[in-house]
Amino acid sequence: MNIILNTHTGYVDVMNSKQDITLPSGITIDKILEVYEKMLMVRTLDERVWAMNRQGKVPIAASCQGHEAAQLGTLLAAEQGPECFFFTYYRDLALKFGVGLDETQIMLSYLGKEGDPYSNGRQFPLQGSDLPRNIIQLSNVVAAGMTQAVGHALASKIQNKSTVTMSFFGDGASSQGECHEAMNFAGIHKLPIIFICENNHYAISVPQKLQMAISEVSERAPGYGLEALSIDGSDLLQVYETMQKAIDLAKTFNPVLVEMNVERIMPHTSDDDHTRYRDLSEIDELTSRDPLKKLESLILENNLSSDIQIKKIKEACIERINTATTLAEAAPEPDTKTLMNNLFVE
Amino acid sequence: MNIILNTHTGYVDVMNSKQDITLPSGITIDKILEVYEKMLMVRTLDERVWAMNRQGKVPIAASCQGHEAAQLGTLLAAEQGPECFFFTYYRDLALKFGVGLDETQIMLSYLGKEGDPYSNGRQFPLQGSDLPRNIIQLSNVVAAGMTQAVGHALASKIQNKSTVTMSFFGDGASSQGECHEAMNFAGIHKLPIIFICENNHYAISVPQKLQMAISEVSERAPGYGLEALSIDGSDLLQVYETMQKAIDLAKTFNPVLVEMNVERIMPHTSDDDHTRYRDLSEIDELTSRDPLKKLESLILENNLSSDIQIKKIKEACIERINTATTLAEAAPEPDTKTLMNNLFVE
Amino acid sequence: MAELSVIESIRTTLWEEMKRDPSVIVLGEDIGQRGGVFLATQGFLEEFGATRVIDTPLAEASIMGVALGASFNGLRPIPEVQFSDFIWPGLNQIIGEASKTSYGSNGQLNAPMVIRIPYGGGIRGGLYHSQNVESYFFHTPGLKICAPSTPYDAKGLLKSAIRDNNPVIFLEHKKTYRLVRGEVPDQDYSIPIGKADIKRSGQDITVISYGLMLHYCLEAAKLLEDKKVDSEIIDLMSLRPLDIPTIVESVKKTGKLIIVHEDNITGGVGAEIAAMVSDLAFDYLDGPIKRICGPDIPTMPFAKSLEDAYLPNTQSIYDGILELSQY
Amino acid sequence: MAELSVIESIRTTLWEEMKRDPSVIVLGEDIGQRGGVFLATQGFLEEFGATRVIDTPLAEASIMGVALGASFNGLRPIPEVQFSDFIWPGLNQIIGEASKTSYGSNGQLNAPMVIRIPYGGGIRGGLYHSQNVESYFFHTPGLKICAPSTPYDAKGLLKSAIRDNNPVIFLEHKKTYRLVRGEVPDQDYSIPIGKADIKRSGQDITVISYGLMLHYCLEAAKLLEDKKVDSEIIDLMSLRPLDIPTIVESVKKTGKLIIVHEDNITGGVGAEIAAMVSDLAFDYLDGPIKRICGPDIPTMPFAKSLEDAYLPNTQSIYDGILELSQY
Ligand SMILES: Cc1ncc(C[n+]2csc(CCOP(=O)(O)OP(=O)(O)O)c2C)c(N)n1
Ligand SMILES: Cc1ncc(C[n+]2csc(CCOP(=O)(O)OP(=O)(O)O)c2C)c(N)n1
Ligand SMILES: [Mg+2]
Ligand SMILES: [Mg+2]
Repeated sequence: MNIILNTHTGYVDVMNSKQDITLPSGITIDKILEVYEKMLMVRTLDERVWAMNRQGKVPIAASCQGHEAAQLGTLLAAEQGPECFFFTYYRDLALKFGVGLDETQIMLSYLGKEGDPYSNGRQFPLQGSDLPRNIIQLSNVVAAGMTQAVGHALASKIQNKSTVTMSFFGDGASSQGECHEAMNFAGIHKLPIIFICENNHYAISVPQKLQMAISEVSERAPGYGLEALSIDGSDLLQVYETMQKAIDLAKTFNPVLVEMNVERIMPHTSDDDHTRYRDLSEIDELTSRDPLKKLESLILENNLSSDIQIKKIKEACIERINTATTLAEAAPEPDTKTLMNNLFVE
Repeated sequence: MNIILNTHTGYVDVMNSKQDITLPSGITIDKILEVYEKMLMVRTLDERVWAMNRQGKVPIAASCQGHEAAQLGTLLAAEQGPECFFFTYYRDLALKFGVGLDETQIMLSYLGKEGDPYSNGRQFPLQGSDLPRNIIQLSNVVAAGMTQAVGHALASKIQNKSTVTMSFFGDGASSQGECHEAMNFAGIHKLPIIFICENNHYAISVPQKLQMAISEVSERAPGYGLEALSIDGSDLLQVYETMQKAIDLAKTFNPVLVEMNVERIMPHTSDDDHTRYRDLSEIDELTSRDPLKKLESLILENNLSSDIQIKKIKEACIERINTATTLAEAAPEPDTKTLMNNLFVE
Repeated sequence: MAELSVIESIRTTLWEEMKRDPSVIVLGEDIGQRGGVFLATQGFLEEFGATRVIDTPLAEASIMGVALGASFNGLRPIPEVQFSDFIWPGLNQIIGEASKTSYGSNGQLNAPMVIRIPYGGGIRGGLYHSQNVESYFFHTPGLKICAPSTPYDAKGLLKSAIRDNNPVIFLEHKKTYRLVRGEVPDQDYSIPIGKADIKRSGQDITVISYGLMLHYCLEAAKLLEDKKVDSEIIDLMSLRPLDIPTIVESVKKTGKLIIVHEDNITGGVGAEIAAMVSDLAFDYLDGPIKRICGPDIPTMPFAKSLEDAYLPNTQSIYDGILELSQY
Repeated sequence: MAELSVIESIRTTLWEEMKRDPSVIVLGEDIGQRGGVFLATQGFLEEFGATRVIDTPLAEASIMGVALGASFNGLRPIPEVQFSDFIWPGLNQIIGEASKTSYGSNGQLNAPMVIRIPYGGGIRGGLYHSQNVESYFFHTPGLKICAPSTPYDAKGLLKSAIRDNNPVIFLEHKKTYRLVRGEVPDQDYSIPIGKADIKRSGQDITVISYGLMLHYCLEAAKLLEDKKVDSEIIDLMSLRPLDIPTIVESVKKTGKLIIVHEDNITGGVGAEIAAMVSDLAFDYLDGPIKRICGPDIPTMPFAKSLEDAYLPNTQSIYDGILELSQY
């Protein structure tokens, strides 16, 4: 058994007994607990910005609740190299936090304050790009990033860079013409790219059956010469193992379409009310596919940590987020003198 | 055996002997000879406008040589009802002639003269629409007509019209985002529509392998919940039988994708020179898949007509086209006073 | 007669027209069970059924293309773009196709469709939920464009648009949706497309605007009464056809012209108005033609400070009018 | 120094830049083995290989999107749109994305790409092979736009465009491709984007144009010497940034302004110039600002008679200058 040490919570003391869970290669218990802590941070942040929206402080929030394992599991695989580059979309708080953005930067972004690393308050929260951490998300236009991701992968291949590009999108995005064009181009040119469909079966209110006549987006992969993998995206370890496979394929120029079936636990955004279009019973059942709950069960059932330690981690998260919120709320808005800046680069 | 009578050539006299060809249901020898004459007219027209291009009289021509059986076979099936409506593209001279436009109207259109039934000289030849004959072809923008065709079919379904809409497109067009969106929409809403891909394996100079990673466009049909049929589009009877099936499916709200494999015998348009990008040997072999030759062989080998009669038909075609050309050349250009007309309707 | 907001006026007008004419359908993202993200079609699915209220796939090119094709076959479709910022994938069908329908078929075909576009900013929408897209359509022959600023005008123009046999772009300023309220008669009435409305008549200076900004112009004009500046405020209401006669006549009277819009200044609607006036009313001009418009950056940012800095407002309009009036 | 046509100048310039900088790639429909439908890239596939000369699928959105994405990752892509008329499916990536790259990421990202667009008419192209699309880009902050009229300018501007770190729309008038020939120095030189060129200096009247029409303006100016009208002809060369100082200075000198373009008049580039001048040079104007432009129909029809009737020509420009000069 590995020794558990988490620098934030220091819960090494409570690891009481051996356990016999078999973990996929490359994954340690440490790692799992590290991811758990990240997931908890993301969840807590997600809940916080939603609450701040209700207080009139955050104009808009798109919740990633339900998608966390898909994103953090992907990062877990990506960490093992080669270099990965991410074209994300707006429901990717877990990924954006996972790559290393801190909670204060995230709060600055939600509040549209000076210091927002994505666009310095020009765009919706966490929209623009975070180049130091290999993320581009230029716009809110659904599917527009997909052809760009393909171009990015093409440029890697042309320049013999070993980067794998990942393009994240939703089930709704699959209907866009650009999704088709992107996959077709990637298939023809055998690019080092992974298309990751976070299929939560809704595009705002439009259910999957009004979005497509098929039951899985990945059924389209053969039509583009792409490899297809379809999994439960709420299961961290399944995501991790699948993404290892996908990365192996992509880096040898076999483009892949990975479909991660997940649930959107919250309404589309803070502007939405999903009781307008979802049965209450359906909403109630969502928590059974909550990746955080699942990961917590995995940890507790296998004695990787204890209730008490988890409670401590939760408290630490809230603490960190409180501090971040205070800092961000105190931060100034972008100077109006910068309004016209950076329309062009030199 | 049927009695053969063709009003234009009156070649009933030479039908010398019985023959034992078995024809698909609904097809008579009459019909075959009628189609043959049409195909010959189309071929002769096609060659004539090309020649007139070389004389500097016709600014542009897109040849349909190689595609004739696909188009005329489709009409043969469509004639048997229900009403069909055609969203065509620019390589559809056979279809446009087949539905009843006469050779003089066609010549007026190629010359951009007053009386061009498609746009009265505003658009490229045979571009715009021929509403009396159920054809819309609004623009030259590849694939743009496909979503319109879907809308047309949707409107038929909503209004309980029993029309079947047909949307014609090329292998190149299959790459456009709108092709994807059109098929996806049709599949979801189970519309009375047939997508007909006239796959000649080239988009101008771009060969199929640079257009898609698959060997048949129809492989994409399952991804949209469409029925798929893939055939040799140079074989009139195969096209006819397939399109009967397709129409039966479409009219019962099972949208279909029919792929007709054909050859583009001529360069892309009169502006093109395909020796730049096709091997001479490849070009030489094209005639083996010439639908006109194939139909002629069928007729002669089965004694449906004779060499002499075919020669007569050919002469009659040339005669008709000569007359049409003379009339069209003598016709005036559109009056400049009409320049601003019809920007809007009342 | 009821007091309605702009969005309520649009909703009731759509409802009335769908009741009146069975060939009218609505289609777009989330317009069915959700009733539209701005609730313009709330309750429509229940009333008119899924054949006339179509929740489409997330694909603007097909929303526009399907609507256009349906308009060729007996229907009067009203496609909705969820936000103006997402219109780009649909432009091929609007600019490339719909606008050329009648001209390109020499009048055989026509496209009776109304494209509803919620647009504009001031709602913390940032770069992708605030854009002004009117100029792209304004430059396109074959389209008509409405851009009402009040609930009353919204109803009258929407009725005309739906009954028009040509493609009409119907621009709805998002910030006016709930902010602007006004009396809307219950009975059927329509306002002709292509006519501007003098919302305030005055002698000293002509101020032309539309949409949200029109209200700021009216506020500024009011405040300027203290300074004895008598402004004439023209609400374009339709951008295309543009009501040149009303504009020119006003400038001939006042001799001074300011155009106010939220859209980027360069190549905006204001440029055309200035060009027209500097040709047709040249001899009547007593001062330079001024424009108070959005600056040349993509659109207003998300941060409150920057959003405010982008937008023309009552104060900046007041200052502009005052300065020109003293020229 | 060689005498080249416009298309030859573009081809040799592209060739030189691809030789100079391995990060430059070209992509588009038929640009490889076919060498482009206008042969702008003839021989490139053989020289630079299929990794740098990419025959793309027939899909403009991805041509633009892929180019943009590649520009984020070390390359300088030059996508070609086969004809301007087919740009619509690509506008999402150009207007929606590329133009907002730097602004929307607060300067983190940039998009060094040049979008080559053969445009314009007079070649019997009809409604879908003749369109003028410049206004759509002209209204879009974050784009630069070049529209050269001569082989010399084409080379100098294309060099600047390729070396620029921002997205540049490069408009090539199809009719000038083979019609217009001129001396082009062999050595490397560039012309700054955003500077207009006074192609003929004169005292009486300022005439502003670009592209094909510029040549007709020069012809008209020549003919008007007989009438003792001394025209100053300004070739914009770049549409964005627009060289306001050069324009305003000229009008201050001549007092009279005509703008000539092939594009539809309403909301065209000429409108902005008129608006600018009627603000900044108001006191210097001795007459109304006139525009000689394409009328407001989709574009020029296919029939010779109608195509000719659409297009401004030497005679109509001559008449316009003469009339205004007598104002
Ligand atoms: C082109 C475009 N059209 C519409 C929208 C508005 N919109 C934002 S998100 C969304 C639904 C996206 O659904 P999906 O792709 O399934 O992702 P999810 O939100 O479910 O994760 C819509 C319609 C948009 N942003 N872009
Ligand atoms: C959107 C668009 N892009 C480019 C063109 C130019 N173009 C005309 S036809 C053509 C090739 C079409 O190939 P395909 O769809 O296979 O039809 P085919 O001509 O082979 O029958 C191209 C690129 C166009 N008309 N529209
Ligand atoms: Mg979804
Ligand atoms: Mg083809």
